[in-house]
Order: sequence, then C-alpha cells, then structure tokens
Amino acid sequence: MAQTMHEISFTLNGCAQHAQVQAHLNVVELLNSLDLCGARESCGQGLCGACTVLVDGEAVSGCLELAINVNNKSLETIEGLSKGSDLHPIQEAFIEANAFQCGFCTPGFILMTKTLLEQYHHPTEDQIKHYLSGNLCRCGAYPEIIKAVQLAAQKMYS
Amino acid sequence: MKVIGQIELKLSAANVYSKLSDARFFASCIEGVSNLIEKSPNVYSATLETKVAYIKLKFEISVEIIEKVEPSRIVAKSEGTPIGMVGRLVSTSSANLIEKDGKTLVDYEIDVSLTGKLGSLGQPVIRSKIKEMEFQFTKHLKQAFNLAEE
Amino acid sequence: MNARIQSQFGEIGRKISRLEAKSKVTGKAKYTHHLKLPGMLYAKVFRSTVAHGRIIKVDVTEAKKVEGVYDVLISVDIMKFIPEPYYGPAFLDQPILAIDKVRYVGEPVAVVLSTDPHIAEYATQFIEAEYEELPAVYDELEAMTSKAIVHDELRPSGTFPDLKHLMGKKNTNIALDYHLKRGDVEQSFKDADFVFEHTFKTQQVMHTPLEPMVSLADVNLNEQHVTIYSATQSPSFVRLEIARLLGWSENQVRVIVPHLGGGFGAKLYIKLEALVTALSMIAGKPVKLSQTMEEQFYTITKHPTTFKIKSAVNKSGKIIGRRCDVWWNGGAYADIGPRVTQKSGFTAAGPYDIENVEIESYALYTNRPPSGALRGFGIPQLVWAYERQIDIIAHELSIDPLEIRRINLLKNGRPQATGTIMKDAALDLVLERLATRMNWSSTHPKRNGSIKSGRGIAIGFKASVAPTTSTALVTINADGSCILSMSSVDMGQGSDTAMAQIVAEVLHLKSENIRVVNPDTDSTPYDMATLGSRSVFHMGNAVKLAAEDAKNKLKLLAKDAGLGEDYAGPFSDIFTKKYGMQAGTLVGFGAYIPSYTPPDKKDGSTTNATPFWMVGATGVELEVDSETGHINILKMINIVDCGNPLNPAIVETQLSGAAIMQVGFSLTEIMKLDNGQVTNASFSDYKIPGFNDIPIAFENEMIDSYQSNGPFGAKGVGESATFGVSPAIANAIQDAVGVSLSELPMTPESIFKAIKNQHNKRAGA
Amino acid sequence: MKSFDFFEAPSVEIALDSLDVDDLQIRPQGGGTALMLMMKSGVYQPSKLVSLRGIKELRDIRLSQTGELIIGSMTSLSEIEHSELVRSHAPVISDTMKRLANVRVRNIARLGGALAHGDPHMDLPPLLSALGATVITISKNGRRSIEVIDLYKGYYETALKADELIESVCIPNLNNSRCVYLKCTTRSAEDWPALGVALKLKIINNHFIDVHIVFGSIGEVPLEMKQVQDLLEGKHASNDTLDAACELAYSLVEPSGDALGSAEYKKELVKVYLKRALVQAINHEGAVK
Repeated sequence: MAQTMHEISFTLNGCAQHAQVQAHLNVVELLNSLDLCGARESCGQGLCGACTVLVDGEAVSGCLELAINVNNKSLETIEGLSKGSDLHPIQEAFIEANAFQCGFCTPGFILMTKTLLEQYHHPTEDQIKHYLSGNLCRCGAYPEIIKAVQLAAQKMYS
Repeated sequence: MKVIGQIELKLSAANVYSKLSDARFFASCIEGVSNLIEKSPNVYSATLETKVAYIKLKFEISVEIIEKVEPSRIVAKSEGTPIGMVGRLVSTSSANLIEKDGKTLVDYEIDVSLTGKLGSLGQPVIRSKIKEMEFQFTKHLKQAFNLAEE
Repeated sequence: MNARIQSQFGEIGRKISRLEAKSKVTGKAKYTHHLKLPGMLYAKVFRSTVAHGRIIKVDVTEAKKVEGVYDVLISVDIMKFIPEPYYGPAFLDQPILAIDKVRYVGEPVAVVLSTDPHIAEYATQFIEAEYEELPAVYDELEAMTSKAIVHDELRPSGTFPDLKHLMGKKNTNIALDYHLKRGDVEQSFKDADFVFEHTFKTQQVMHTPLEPMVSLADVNLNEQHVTIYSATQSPSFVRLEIARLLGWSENQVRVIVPHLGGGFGAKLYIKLEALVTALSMIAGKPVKLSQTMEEQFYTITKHPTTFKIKSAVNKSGKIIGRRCDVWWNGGAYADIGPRVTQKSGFTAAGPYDIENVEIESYALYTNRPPSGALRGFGIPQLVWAYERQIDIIAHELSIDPLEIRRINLLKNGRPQATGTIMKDAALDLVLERLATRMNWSSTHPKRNGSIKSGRGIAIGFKASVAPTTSTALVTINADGSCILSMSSVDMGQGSDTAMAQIVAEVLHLKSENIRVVNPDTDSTPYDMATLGSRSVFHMGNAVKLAAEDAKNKLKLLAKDAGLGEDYAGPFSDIFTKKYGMQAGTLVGFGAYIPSYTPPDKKDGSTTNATPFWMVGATGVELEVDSETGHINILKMINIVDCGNPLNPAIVETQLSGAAIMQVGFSLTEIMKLDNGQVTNASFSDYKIPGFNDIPIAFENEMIDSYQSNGPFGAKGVGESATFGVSPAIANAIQDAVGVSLSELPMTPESIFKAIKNQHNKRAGA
Repeated sequence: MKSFDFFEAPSVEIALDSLDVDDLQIRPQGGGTALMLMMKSGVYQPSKLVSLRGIKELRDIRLSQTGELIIGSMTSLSEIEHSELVRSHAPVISDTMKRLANVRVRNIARLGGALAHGDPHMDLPPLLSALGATVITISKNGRRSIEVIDLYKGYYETALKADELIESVCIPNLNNSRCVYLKCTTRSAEDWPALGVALKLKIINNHFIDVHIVFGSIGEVPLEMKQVQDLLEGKHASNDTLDAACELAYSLVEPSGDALGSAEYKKELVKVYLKRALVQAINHEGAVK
C-alpha cells in the first residue's frame, strides 16, 4: 500500500495545526487521531450527519472529506463551540428542549443548526426540517430538535 | 437476480446443441472471457474481465456443465470470486432448445447471485452490467450461428 | 389516585434534563467507539459469502503476507484457547468464528489484525475460503418442513428450563414451540356468527444504532484477567458468558460500559465481546473491533414473522374465540429468539377478553442473519396482526373501530389469555383518552380528488420479561454526598437520571447531586440486562431498596454516634460525630426480583405471567395520494400507561423516539435479501426515518395511573409507543382508500398496487 | 480503504498532464463525494486521484455575451443553489438544488463531478438535458461541446475520455420558457429519485411551443420523450391534450426496475408525474423562465 505522507496545515477551532496524513485518511479519522471525538463516522456515506464539521464555516461530512482537503483551511468542530464550561446558546437550547437521547448524532445537529441560524435568524419549521433533513437521529428526537432550534433562535437573535 | 430471454436460430436443434455444448464456442460468445482451460470433462476454469465505466471487475471463474439432455437442454453453473474484493458470483444458465420447422427456439434463463461487497454495495452496477452482457451474448451467439449457416 | 402526591420531596415527577446532558452537547461524552489503548490492534472480519455450506478450507497465507498485518486468525486458532467457543443466551449455538459450517451470508469466518484498520480491511480480500454449498432456507414457513437443516443438532444453553427438552434434537429448525390453550376454540368457531381468518407478515429490519456495535478487550494472561470495554446493554451477562467460555470465575472478567450511541436491543446479551476477548488472548495485545454500518446488518436483526389469526365473532362484535399461529424467523442463530417466541406468545391474542384462545408460537432457524430483541420483544409484530384484523372485522360488521374495541377490551380483574388476572393495566383509560384526543365521535371530513384522507387507531399491550434480577448500591460519603452504583446501561433512555431521582427522593437530596457510576462489573453490582422496558421497574425497585437501606443505616449510625434516631440534620455531621473528622463511608444495598409462575407445560397457562403490563395506543390521521400510493401522516397521537412517570420530560422523548422508530418499520425499512445476501446494507438503500418522514403533528400523553408494585408507582415505557403505530397507519389507509394491507413495510408502491388491485377487482365484479 | 497518490492540480493544463487516457486507476476528482463512496465500498481502488478543486478558473458563474449562463465545472452545488444569477436565469435549477442530496453534500459536490458521475439516479442530468444545456470539455486534443443528453452512455458510462475534463456547463437563454423539474422519491422523503421529470416549454395563446421532456431514473441514461414532445407541439393546452400526452408517455417508456421501484410502478409514476409537471407548467407562474 502506498504510504506517501502529505504535510497539511490548517486552523483547528482557531488554533494553527499541522499534521502528516496519508491520502486516504478522512477528516473524522484525522480528528480522532488528534483526540477530538465530537465528529463521529456512523453511516460512512454522508447521509446521517454524525460526522458533521465546519470547513471554512461550511457544514461538511467529515467521513466523505479527505483530510488532505482541509490543507490551508479552517476546521471547526463541536469542541470549538463552547468556551470552558459556558455553553453556546444552541447547546443550551438542545439541553432545555431535551433534543437528544443517546447523544451520538447531537454534535452534528448542533453544528448544522449553527450554520442554519447564520442563514436564517428565525427559521420556519419547514426551513428547519429542510435544512436538517440530511441529519438522522435514530432515537427519534426530531420533534424536540425542532423546538431546540426555535429556542436557540430566540436566545441568539431576540 | 434472473435474466430470461429467447432467441430464434435458423438451424436444427441438434446443430445448435452440438455448438452450445462446446465450451470454447460458448465462452467465445461471452465478452471478457479469457484463458479457458478444461479441468476435466465438462469442467472448465477461466478469467472473466469486464468494466463498468472506470471500474474494472475481474473474476476467476470455474464453469461446470451440470446437465446435458441431447438435443434439448443444457445447464451450466459457474462460480467465481472477484479479484481485489471479498465476494462471490454464482450463476446458473440453462438453455432449452425447441425445434420448429427447421428453426430452433432457444429459451434461456440466467440466475445470477452476488455476495460480499459487490452484493451489498455494488448491486445496481452489477445488475446493469449483467443485462448488458446478456445483450452482447445473444448478439454474438446470433452472429456466430449466422456465420455457421452460410 | 393522583400520582404526583407520591413525591414528598418533589424529586419524583421533576422534569430535570439528563445528568450527562452537558457532555453530550459538547461532544465530550466518551463512547466505546472512541476508545484507544496503547499497543491496540484493530480487527477486521472476513465474512461468509455463502448462505449455507460446509467449510472445505480457509487459506490465510496471502493475507498474512500483506505489509502491516499483525496476524490473521480462524476458528482453529481460537479453539486452542477456547476449546468450546460457542455462545448465546438461549442456545449455545453461535461459534466465535465459523466452525465446519457457515449458516448465513455475512457470518464471521476469519479476522485480520493490524495497527492500521485500513490495512486490516485491505488484507481481508486476500483470504480465500472454499465451501461446499448446502441447500438454504430463508422463509419461516418453509423452515418448518424444509430439508435444509440449519443446525445439525440443537444445543440449548441450560439457562432457561423450558428449553432443556430440546437438547440434542436433530433434523429440525424449530428452536422453540410455545402452546397456549384456554377454553375450546374449535367449538367457538362452530358457535360463532362469523369466523374471520387472515394472515399478516412483517419484514426483517435492523436497529441501526448510530454508534455501530463495538467492543475492545485487553487480556492479561499473567494475571489471568480480561478487561472488556463494550457498547453493551448487558454487562453482567457479558461477564457471565465470557467467564463461562474461558472457564474463569466472574472476578477475572471486568466489563466496562462507556456511553452507548443507541442500542434498541442490538447490543444485548453477547455480540462482539467473545471474539475480541479471544483475539486479545491470542495476540497478547488489546484488540478493538468496530463494526461499520454495513456489518451491523450481518449481526442482529428483528424477526420477520408470519401470523395466521382466526377469530370467532358474534353479530354484536364480541370475539368469543381466537386461534393464533405465529412463526418467528430467527435466522441462523437463536440469540434471544426463543424468549421472544414465548413471552410475546402470552399476548398474541391481543388485549381483549376472549373466552377461548389457542396460541401456537414457533421460533425457527433459517439461513438469514440472526434475529433478536428489537424495541418491543416481538410485540409490534403481533399488534400489527390483531389490530389489523379487528378493524377488518369492524369494517365487515359495520361496527365503529373504537366501539368494537370497547366491546372486547380486557378490564382489570379479568383473566388474560394465560389465565393471569389483569392488574394495573389501564387499557380502557388509554383507549378512551385516545378517542377523546382524536376527537373520534366527530365525523371525519373526507376530501375529494386524488388525495384521500383517513384515520385509524390501534392499541397493544405487553408482559414484562420475568423473572429477572436487579441489584444496586447507594454509597454515602463522609461529606454526605451520594453515589449510585448499578449495572443498568443508559443508552439514551435516561435511566441514570430517573434512578438518581429515586435516590434523591428517598434520601431527600437533589437529583443533580447524585453521582451515577457507569456500569463497571468490578464495582457496579449485578443487573440482568437493560432490555424490554424493565429498568425503571426492576432496577428502580432495587435502587429504592438500596436508598432506603442507606437511610436506615444512617439512622443507626446517628443513634450510635449519640445524635438520636430521629436526627434530621446534615448527613456529614453524623460521620464527623462518629469518626471525629470527615471520614467513613456507608453503603446501602438493594436487590429485587419479582414473583413469577412459569407457564404450565400442558396448556401454557400461568397465574402470574408478569409483574406489570405495558399499554400503548396510537391514533393516526393521514392522507393517501391515490394516484401514487404516497402517504402523508398529518397527525399522530401516542397514549401510554407508564404508571407514574418519574421524569415526564424524559418519558416524552421516549414516546416520540419509540413511535418514530416504528414509523420507519412501518413505512420505509426493509432488509432486502437475494440468495441470502443483504443487498441494501447501508443508509443509501436502507432508509430510516428523517425529518420529512415523521408525522406533521406529533402528540404524546401519559395517562394518570399508578403501578402499585413499581417504584413510586412507575413502570417501564421504552417500547409502549411502538405497539399501535403500524396498524393505526394501516387502519387509517383502509379508512382513506378502502384497501386492506397485511404486510410491512407499507411502501408507496405496495399501497399503490393494493389500490390498483381493488379497482381491477371492482371492474371485474 | 486502500491508499493512493493524491495530487491537487493548480491549473487545467497541469491536471491534464497528470491524467492518462489508458489508465482507469487515475481519476480526476471534484468534490469527490460520489467517488469516496465507491472507494470506501472497495468497488473502486484508484492508484491516483487528481483533485481539480483548487482550479480557480473552473469556479465561476457568468453570462455570455449571447445571454447564455456559463457555470464552471468546479462550482459547488450550494454556490449554484444560492446564486442570484442562476435564480434569475434559471430558477428551476435553484429550486431543484433544494432537494438534491443534503446541505453538506451540496457544499462539497461540484457541478462537473455531479455530471461526470453518470449514476442514472440523479436530478441534474435530466434537468439540464431538458434545458438544452451543453458541457464544454477539455483535453490535450482541445475542447469539445457535448449536449448533456449525449453525455450519458450507460450506468456510470459517459462520453468523457479518461484524459478529458468538463470545463463548464452552458445553459442557453431560457427566455419565457416554462421549466419544471419534479422529483419522485419512493423509499423515504430524502432519497435518490425513483423518477425525475424535467420539462421546458413555452405556452403561447394557450398552445404548447418548443416542448422538451426528459425523464431521469427510469433507465441507464436520461430519456428524451421525442414522440410526446411532437404530440404536444402546437397543441392547445387542454386537459385532453395532457391526458393524451401522458397516455403516450405511459405506452412508450420501458423503465428498468430497481431498488427504488418496479418497472410497472415506474411506468405508472411516469403517467402521473408528467401530468403534474405539465399542469404546474401551465399554472405555476414561478415556473416561467
């Protein structure tokens, strides 16, 4: 197997970061190797969203994106959202609305919500459903997630 | 998955049968079959190489003629493993020959099953490929026999 | 009685959020999925490509040559360490790696070990396996009589007495047959005004927890000890089973359970633990096996079923007799199938008061991936049939669907089919609340045009799996702080939080301040397993006893310290007074096992089938696009009897979760097989519900009730909202377009075909 | 996944240098979302990937002097989705994007890749075919212009050579045409289309003019319904005309059944969805242009 290593540099949650990666390594594997576990590979096909990360501010499926492609980009993960013990309003909203059970998909939903609310400060229920339709929650917390997103919108923009 | 079809050949059943039961002839009608070796009477090994767009598929296959009823029926079973992937291909092809005023109707049925990666994730690709291979096969068969007629 | 009164200190019924909520929303919660140990090897499995066959040879030489491969192992390697490597909760039928025979496509045959999972996976393609193919059987009915025999000989585990008689049985695929006889069914068919007979089918589906199954074992041969980190719902059972396999004692096996990314029954009993333990033993290093989503479909699934139901009914709509024949497709290995067969067999005739009942329930081996427990332990498959048929009967006799249920519904104090007297099962209350919430008495507006609207209801019930044991420890530290240690697994259902609320209520503390220890069999005491909605009832009772034990010991300590028995000040003062400083520890222990009477060998009856009944009903309003078969669920209402909810906010999420999962099993999910191969083992072709598949309006309600033998009146609820979903949807479809569906899933194409056939029939008639 | 060499091409020229007409194990890559699935399943094991993402000149959306919309092949689907220019020139494309895969895929997937992938279960090939769009390809032998409908030769099979890249897509001026794309999913709401119906037509004094109808997902390639187009051409936009057209389409199509629906079912869907698309074209003002 080809073992060529590629040197990549990027900012990870605001901090400069370097890594040696093989071409086939995906972003989730890169993050796990850096002991960041908030992005998770589940379906492995970009369909469930548990692997969601933000690259240059855009939501991306970490399991379908090669690590080498974040070279010279900014990479943001759930770990970068809260400062110390202060939670981000979206995180608070997810807790207050009980918008999760097992929590495996939750970081993905929260990051998607972040980019959603950047586009629409007060999304309608249809906008929420449409924007988050690429994320799956097997525990079925969908009704609560909709409430959480609306709650987060209130917290952030009113 | 099953592929069922019928072709009409302007030849006697006996004539069609003798050709069909000749493995080399049979193999020559299937695209991508190479180095056919007779292991024992009615048992052959071969390599099947095909491609779907930029995806190359290569199988080591063994073919056995498991039923021969002269001049009306031939059944062959082939098994193969894809190279470079965990999986298995099994196909049973049967041909029933019915002679009607000088012509012969060949009713064929090919039952193909795929297991392993190709079976779980490669289904659509393979399905389409098998339909195409069937089309090529009957085309070649007709050509071959039409030549034989002259 | 009003349940809320029960909470003296206000901890019961408090809507607090999950104790671990913060670590989940920050992504810091640790799952087995993430665990790494120094020197750890990754395992990748090479799987069978034939559905049923004798193994002629498995050649691993080429795979071993791949650069970066540590080792490649097959069953003979494992048998050097574990001579009898067969496991399973009901039958010792499942080999750690296939021995002599493979019994389904996807069965583990060999394993590659490497420090790089990509290399391990790459190397599997160089393993060559040769099989002599045997005839295979996939259908549960064919399995009854098939010449294809999946297991040469039956090997019950001995755990369950009612399976012992099957030991050594040959030439059969029947892993258990449960029979129940009450009254004279044949006579009732003669006496009845009408006899209805229908057959209903359910499909094979998979739990697909988003954290795929994963286990990590670290064997220390010098100390003869193994530590297993596993995403399991049953750490105590894993310890038992691994100890049995290795011939070790329980204290040589330590099972640690981090957070679970969903379970739903998939991670029950023993799954990957035996394999990783064997591999770690051989390699002398920690070994981790993380499944992909695809591999989960080859590991455990939900029973496909065929249910033939025949009912004797009078003009009035009263059901006087019912015969149920249920065939459970258990796949290649029994897992817990035989339990599903018997326990669900108890209630196959439905929540109705029927004088004459006969039930035949069969667990069958086939050459499909194994079936086990999935959210409902077989109940949703049964409710699908009996709640479909009762609507068909109502339709035929032109009786209102609600009315016919009222006529037949079981009341508390009346014997259920097994003979057990119903108690604390609010069937009537649940049904009436549903009728009110659905506004059933008002006439339902019908729409013209190609979009047809309809509504439907369904109600089901379930007996808890019994008898099972739970134990718990409540530790009081010198500063008065409290630790709860138990082996119940919180896989998202919120049990840690609910149990903390019980402790807090008993000891008059704040639930948020209770430390709940994640299951670790070295420190958390025995619990049978986290399954079948048993935790709140069984573990809840154990936790309550442990907390009360701690409370009594505190009293004694206070007395002993000279503070007097009635001392009501802070706990810390008791310790300081007793030990002269902040020192000492106090431990309360609680163990709970409910009473149970096993079914009679002859007629399957029992006076005590279950410690409590779960009740769930669902109502649906929907629209059917009669031109394409697409349906749009406008409203879904789920009503349950969960006793007194310990934490209504968490129960609420359990209800939505259960119902939405069942929506998937009703409409979109089905494992497609082609010659034994699952052809859609991924989310691109196996569709679980997303935002746009769930009902537009979604309502849940817990009726006001009280489980007299439950902790603070509570009982289990994890499955109750699954019961009625599928038949309620089908009944609403029948109401909308008049077609009667009998198979799941109800895809647009299947609905469209039913509508078309109906037109053709009418045209023909 | 088997490892491979990775090369990020700074320019089209250098990208072309690193491709090889005879080596299928070397593959150009845009967003790579579809290719990654092939690689993860082990169905495709490349020796080298040539990433085109970094090539700036392939990433733009502009109007030509002649009023055609030109979209560079490395433009991401979400850039197209949110482009004002696209919305004003061809709103049907912007609307189609909303239900194409999901937000994350659209952020990464590139137009060129979406067209070159050649999976028949996609939305853009039938839509762009109906709009009369063409792709401009480039190789060492120069540029070619291929009508999108002619790009597809079979399952994953396209007219592109292994050393040829899509440079841009050219969408003609749609002046006053009414364009509709209807996507029918059959397994879950979010899914690949079991049927895609793309329409482009004009309605002048209640008569159909310049009718283009292309179906997706019913065969291995997008299917243009020439006879149905001819039937509608110049006809009065009446219910009878629509029914006649749908019946004809029904009788003509021979769908290949797949995991998303049987052949028979897809045939029925063709009839229903063509009607709905035509009705939408007639009623829905939003469909204008």
